[in-house]
Amino acid sequence: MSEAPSYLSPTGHEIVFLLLGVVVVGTGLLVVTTRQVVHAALWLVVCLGALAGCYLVLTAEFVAWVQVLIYVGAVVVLLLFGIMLTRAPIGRSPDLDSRNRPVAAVVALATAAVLVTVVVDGFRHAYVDLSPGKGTAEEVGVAVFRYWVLPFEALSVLLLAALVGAIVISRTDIRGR
Amino acid sequence: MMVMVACAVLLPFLGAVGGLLGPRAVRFAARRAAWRAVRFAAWFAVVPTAVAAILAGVAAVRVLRGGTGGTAVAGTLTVVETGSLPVAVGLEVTRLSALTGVLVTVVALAVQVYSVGYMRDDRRYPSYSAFISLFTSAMLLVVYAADLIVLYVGWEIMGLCSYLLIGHWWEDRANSRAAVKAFLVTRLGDVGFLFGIFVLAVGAGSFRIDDVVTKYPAMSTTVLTVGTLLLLVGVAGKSAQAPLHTWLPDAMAGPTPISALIHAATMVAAGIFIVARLFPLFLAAPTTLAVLAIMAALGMLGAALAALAQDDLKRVLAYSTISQLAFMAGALAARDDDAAIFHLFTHGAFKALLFLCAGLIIHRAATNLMSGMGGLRRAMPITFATTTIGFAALMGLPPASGFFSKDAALAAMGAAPGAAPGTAPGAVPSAVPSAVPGAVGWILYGTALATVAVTGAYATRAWLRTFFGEPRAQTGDHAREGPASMLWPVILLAVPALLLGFAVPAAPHWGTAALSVALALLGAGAVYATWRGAPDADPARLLGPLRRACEQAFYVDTAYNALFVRPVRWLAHAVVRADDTVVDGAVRGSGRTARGLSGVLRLAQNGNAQIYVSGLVAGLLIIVVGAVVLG
Amino acid sequence: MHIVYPVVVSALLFSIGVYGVLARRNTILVLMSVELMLNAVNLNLIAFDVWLGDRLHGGQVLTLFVIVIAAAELGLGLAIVLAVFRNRRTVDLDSLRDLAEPGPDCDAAGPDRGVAGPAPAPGPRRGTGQEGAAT
Amino acid sequence: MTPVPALAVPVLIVSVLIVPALGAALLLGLRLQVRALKMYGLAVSGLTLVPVVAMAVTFDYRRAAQIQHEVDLPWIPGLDLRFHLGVDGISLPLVALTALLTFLCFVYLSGDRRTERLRAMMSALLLLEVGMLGTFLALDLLLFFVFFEVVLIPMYFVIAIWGGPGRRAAALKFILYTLLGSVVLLLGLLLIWSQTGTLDIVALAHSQGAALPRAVQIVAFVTIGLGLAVKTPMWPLHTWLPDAHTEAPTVGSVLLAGVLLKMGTYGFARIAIPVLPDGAHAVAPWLGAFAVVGIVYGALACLAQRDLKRMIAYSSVGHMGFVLLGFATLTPVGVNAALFGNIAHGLITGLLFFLAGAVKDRYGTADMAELGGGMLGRLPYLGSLLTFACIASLGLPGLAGFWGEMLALFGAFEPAEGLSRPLFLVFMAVGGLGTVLTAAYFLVMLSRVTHGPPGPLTPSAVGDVRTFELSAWVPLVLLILVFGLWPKALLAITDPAVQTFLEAR
Repeated sequence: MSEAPSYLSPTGHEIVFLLLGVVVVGTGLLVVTTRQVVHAALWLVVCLGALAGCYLVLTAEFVAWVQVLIYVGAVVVLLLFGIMLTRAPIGRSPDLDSRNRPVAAVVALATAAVLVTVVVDGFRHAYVDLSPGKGTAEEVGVAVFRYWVLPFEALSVLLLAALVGAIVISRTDIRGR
Repeated sequence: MMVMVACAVLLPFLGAVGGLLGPRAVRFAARRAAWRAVRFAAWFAVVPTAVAAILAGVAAVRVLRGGTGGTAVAGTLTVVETGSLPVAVGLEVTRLSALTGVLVTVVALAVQVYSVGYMRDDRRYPSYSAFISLFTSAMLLVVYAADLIVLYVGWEIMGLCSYLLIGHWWEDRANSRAAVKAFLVTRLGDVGFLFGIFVLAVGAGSFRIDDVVTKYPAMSTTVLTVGTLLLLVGVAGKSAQAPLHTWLPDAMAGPTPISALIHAATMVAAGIFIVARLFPLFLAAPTTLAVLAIMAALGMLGAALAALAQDDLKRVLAYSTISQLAFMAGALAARDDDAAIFHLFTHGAFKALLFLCAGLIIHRAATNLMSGMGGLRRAMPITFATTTIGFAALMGLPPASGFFSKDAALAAMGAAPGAAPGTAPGAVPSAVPSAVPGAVGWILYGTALATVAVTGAYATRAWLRTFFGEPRAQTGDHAREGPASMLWPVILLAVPALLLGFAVPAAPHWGTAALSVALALLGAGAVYATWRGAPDADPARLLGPLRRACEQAFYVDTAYNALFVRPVRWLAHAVVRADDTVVDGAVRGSGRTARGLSGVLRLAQNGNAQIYVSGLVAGLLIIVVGAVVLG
Repeated sequence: MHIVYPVVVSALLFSIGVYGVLARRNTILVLMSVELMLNAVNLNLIAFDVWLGDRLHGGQVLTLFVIVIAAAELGLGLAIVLAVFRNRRTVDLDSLRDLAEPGPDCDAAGPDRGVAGPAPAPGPRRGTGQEGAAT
Repeated sequence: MTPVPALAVPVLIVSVLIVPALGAALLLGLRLQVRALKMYGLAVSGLTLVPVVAMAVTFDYRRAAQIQHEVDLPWIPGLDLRFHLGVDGISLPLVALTALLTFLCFVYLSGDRRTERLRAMMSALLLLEVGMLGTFLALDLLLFFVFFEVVLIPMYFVIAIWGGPGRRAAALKFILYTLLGSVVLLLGLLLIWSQTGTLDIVALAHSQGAALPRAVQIVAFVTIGLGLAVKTPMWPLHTWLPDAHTEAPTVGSVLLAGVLLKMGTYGFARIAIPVLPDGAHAVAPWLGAFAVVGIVYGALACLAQRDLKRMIAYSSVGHMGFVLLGFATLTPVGVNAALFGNIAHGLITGLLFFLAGAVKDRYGTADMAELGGGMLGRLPYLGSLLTFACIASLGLPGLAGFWGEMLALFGAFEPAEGLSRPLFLVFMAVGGLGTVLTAAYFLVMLSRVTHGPPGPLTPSAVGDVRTFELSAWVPLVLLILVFGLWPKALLAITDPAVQTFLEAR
């Protein structure tokens, strides 16, 4: 492995990536600490968008666009619908955090500490020269339909099952046996 | 020889078993009338005791004439291996035990015959006579034992028989309590006795008596002293000596023949017999003799004074027994066992006689209390004559046997402090230095003289209040002589009470004899004078302020009750409470804490899913950290 | 490009997701936090796919799959939340206490303010086996 | 008779266990009415008595120290556990006592008309007998433990189903307490197994704890001692006994007091002392102290008791104190005394509980205050038998109770070298005081129950002692007399075995 350049001279990629990283973490924190339910969903959109940016920096364009398309497009919309249907309070509601907050905070910090120390200790010298074109749709498409066909089909069956499940649960006129 | 002695011991035991089971089987099977069972049981009682008496007599004659060579004849049935010192189950007839055996069997025979009449209308006569036979065999076992443990077996069975017989009329709770008290006090003494046996046996390396008696020079003085002192505890318990004497007066609750047999002639004498039997050991332990002397002095005078103040005729005789036994103990303390044994024999005879006469009087006057008697000499001439002989012997007046034996004992005690031990007649020339230390010797001799005087007083008082003055009996004048079967034993016993003194060849010491007779007459005169003043009043007013104290036997009994009985009972209740709250509480408590802890754990199961997930993730983290750190 | 950066970002994002799941009272916010955790995993996958230079692009394909599964899971999650909302008129995770021990103190259905309400000492339990009645 | 070669007749010892086990199993299948059922019970327990007597007859008393009638079959080869049975001077009397007491219980049951669900009771008793006999015959540590545990379940049911009013709590406390004790015992046994690698008691006894360092021996002795002490029961661990006895049915009490307590003390004689001599030496003063406290504590507790059966239970605590004192001295005479005391206590307290049960059946209560007094007047035979049993129990010489206590005190007078003499002299003195207190509470009980004017309660129409009761009690009375008048009968059997494992040190 070539001697990795030191951290003190970050390349352009790294700087962009760090900026996007800060955005991701910041908006993530806002999602879980905001007092308003809808704001949480909106901050989630920003967070996922920034994440798509990170993928782009990491030369995984296809995944980035899929991320933007499905997550930001579909999943967050679904969440908003969920918020609307459960008549969540618009505006500031004081008690969005349960009394479990201190415990949760401690556990979360501990997880962060453990993961960061382990990861940093493990991959301090890992370095890669990013070369564009690795993550293009054509590359990923070839990979999916040449090597990952079986999981792909299994996934479709899973989606179908999820679909049927969701319908059964949400419709009130279907009585269980 | 040995077979004869073994039969003497076993026959009463078989008689007892037969007596207990026989009539029950007969009544159980034949459903015959109760008094036929009494007739049937009487045979089981009298015949074995008679045969045992004859056997004991023959054995005594053969041993005394030295027909069998050595003074002692021993035979061992078997040796029981206990793991350390073996127990040799065997019998041994020495000069002393032969004579005592005869005394025991004769008195027992007299009592059995007497009881047939005395217990004629008692439904439980079969068990009563069986227990007397059991007692006789136990006493013979003690007398003829060759091994200390076999002796201890007989020793305790005697205690049991005295319990069973004192509590014969158990319908009345007082008798039952008196029986329990008798057994417990003697049992306390027996525990000391057992420990004494352990000390001496380990010192001598064997339980056999002749080993212990021969090997005593090898033992250190501390072992000897401790051993003999512990034996003394047992002797005090059984012979109702000073500290453990409180049970004997209460034991009068039992039938009178029992008092005659057990609490006058045999069981109470067993203690003195043991000291005489192991006398070389006691000679080698001067401190023990000093203790014995003090105990004797205390018991002698105290009991005599108490006897003077009692109103119940049988309690007078009971305290008199304590006093006379203390007298014998004093003789032993003055290193003269022959005098003590001689007095033991004569006392056995005349005290049994007195008790049997008392039985006749009580049987007729239907009350124990002397205040309910009086003027009986015309109505019961034979009883009057025999009782007079008895009291004469008790006071030590010349013709009666008491005079000779009391004189021998008094001479021994007189010689103790002054001259060297050798001069006392028949005293074993002991290699140990001087006699009982001077001061104790003088105290012993002084109290002995005082006791002789007080004995004269209470004997005369009892004599006057029962036979002279106007008849105070409330139940009219039906007092007549007892039935023949009760009179013959009394007459049978009157003979030795009168003539036993002449059997011993040793001439009396005229100096001390004159002194003791004078003192006795002095006491008698004083009582007679006060009695003359007011024939109906109790001459015990002679004691004045001391009377209440004497009657309560110096409140020793109440003191024991307060010091021992009540605290033990309180402790028992405390133990039960403690057991329930502390020990059991701890057990129940552990149960409750376990359930409490489970309650605390259940608090966490309150259904909040987020708590569960937090716990889960926290656990996961700990495992990851553990794996990373330890891995 | 140092792989440490994406991996650290993903770790932080994951922890934030954990915090969200454990702390939030509203079930939908909990679902959002789950989404965050899943995206953290995706970032990790992409980073290592690039670093390992995998010809099969395993990382990126798996990310696609994760995104699909996340969508399906969210769909079902919301269906369940709606069903709960219809029955219990609330989506607060705290008030769903059916898992509680059937003690007389904490009423399973009622809104229970405290997380670990001060349940009084367990009195005689209702109808449990013979053991309970014994001591 | 020529001694039959030991190995040629293993069938005897195995049949001792098989017959009751089969009896219990068959009983569950059979549908018999009461009369046939009682005959069946008598037959099975009688049949168990036959091989036991045969073993006693063919036992070579000259070699009483050797294990005879030995059976050694592999049981679980994986863990090298062996089904190793055998009998020697120590266990033969106890096996005979167990078989006899169980047979007498069945005789008593055959006349007793009121026991309902007799079939279940009989199968429980037979199972109990298997456990008891197995414990005394086992020569493998874990086999001993298995039988030690098998006994608990049937006894739990005997108390819990046929007991008195408070039976469930008493049964529960009994089984939980003893199970806790057994767990500690198991830990000790496993410790020995892990250190020495073998479970064979005979081998361990011969090696005299050579393979075990002193510290391990002490720990093992304490754990095993605790497990056994709960069963004995030793003083602080005794509170399950009075409750269990007050609530147990007559037959249950007899077996509980007559045999189950002996399994605890037998454990000391078979496992604790021979296998862990150094441990025994170190812990002996403590064992002696607790034993002596037990004697006085039991006696005092009896003085203040109101219930007759509870009083007899506490008296067992006292008597077992003497047995433990015998063991604590670690001298041949002490251990002989303990083994003798075991048998004597089994016979005497068995008889006492039979009588207490009979009194309870006739008067409907065992409370001494309610009984009033005057039993000798109304029920003369029952009263005199009760007097005999109490006098035997307070240790009158000439009856079995005396030798156990006297020799234990004698052992305490001269403990094994290395044990502090003054301490054991204090134990001896307090033990002596204990005998006086024992005499006190028994005689006070007698004067309250049998003496005095007839009490308010009149006995039921059952009347005095009946034939089936007499046939159950007379063997016990005779044995108490025989062992009292001729102690050599027992001491000659136990002494050689005791000498070997105490002398060899």
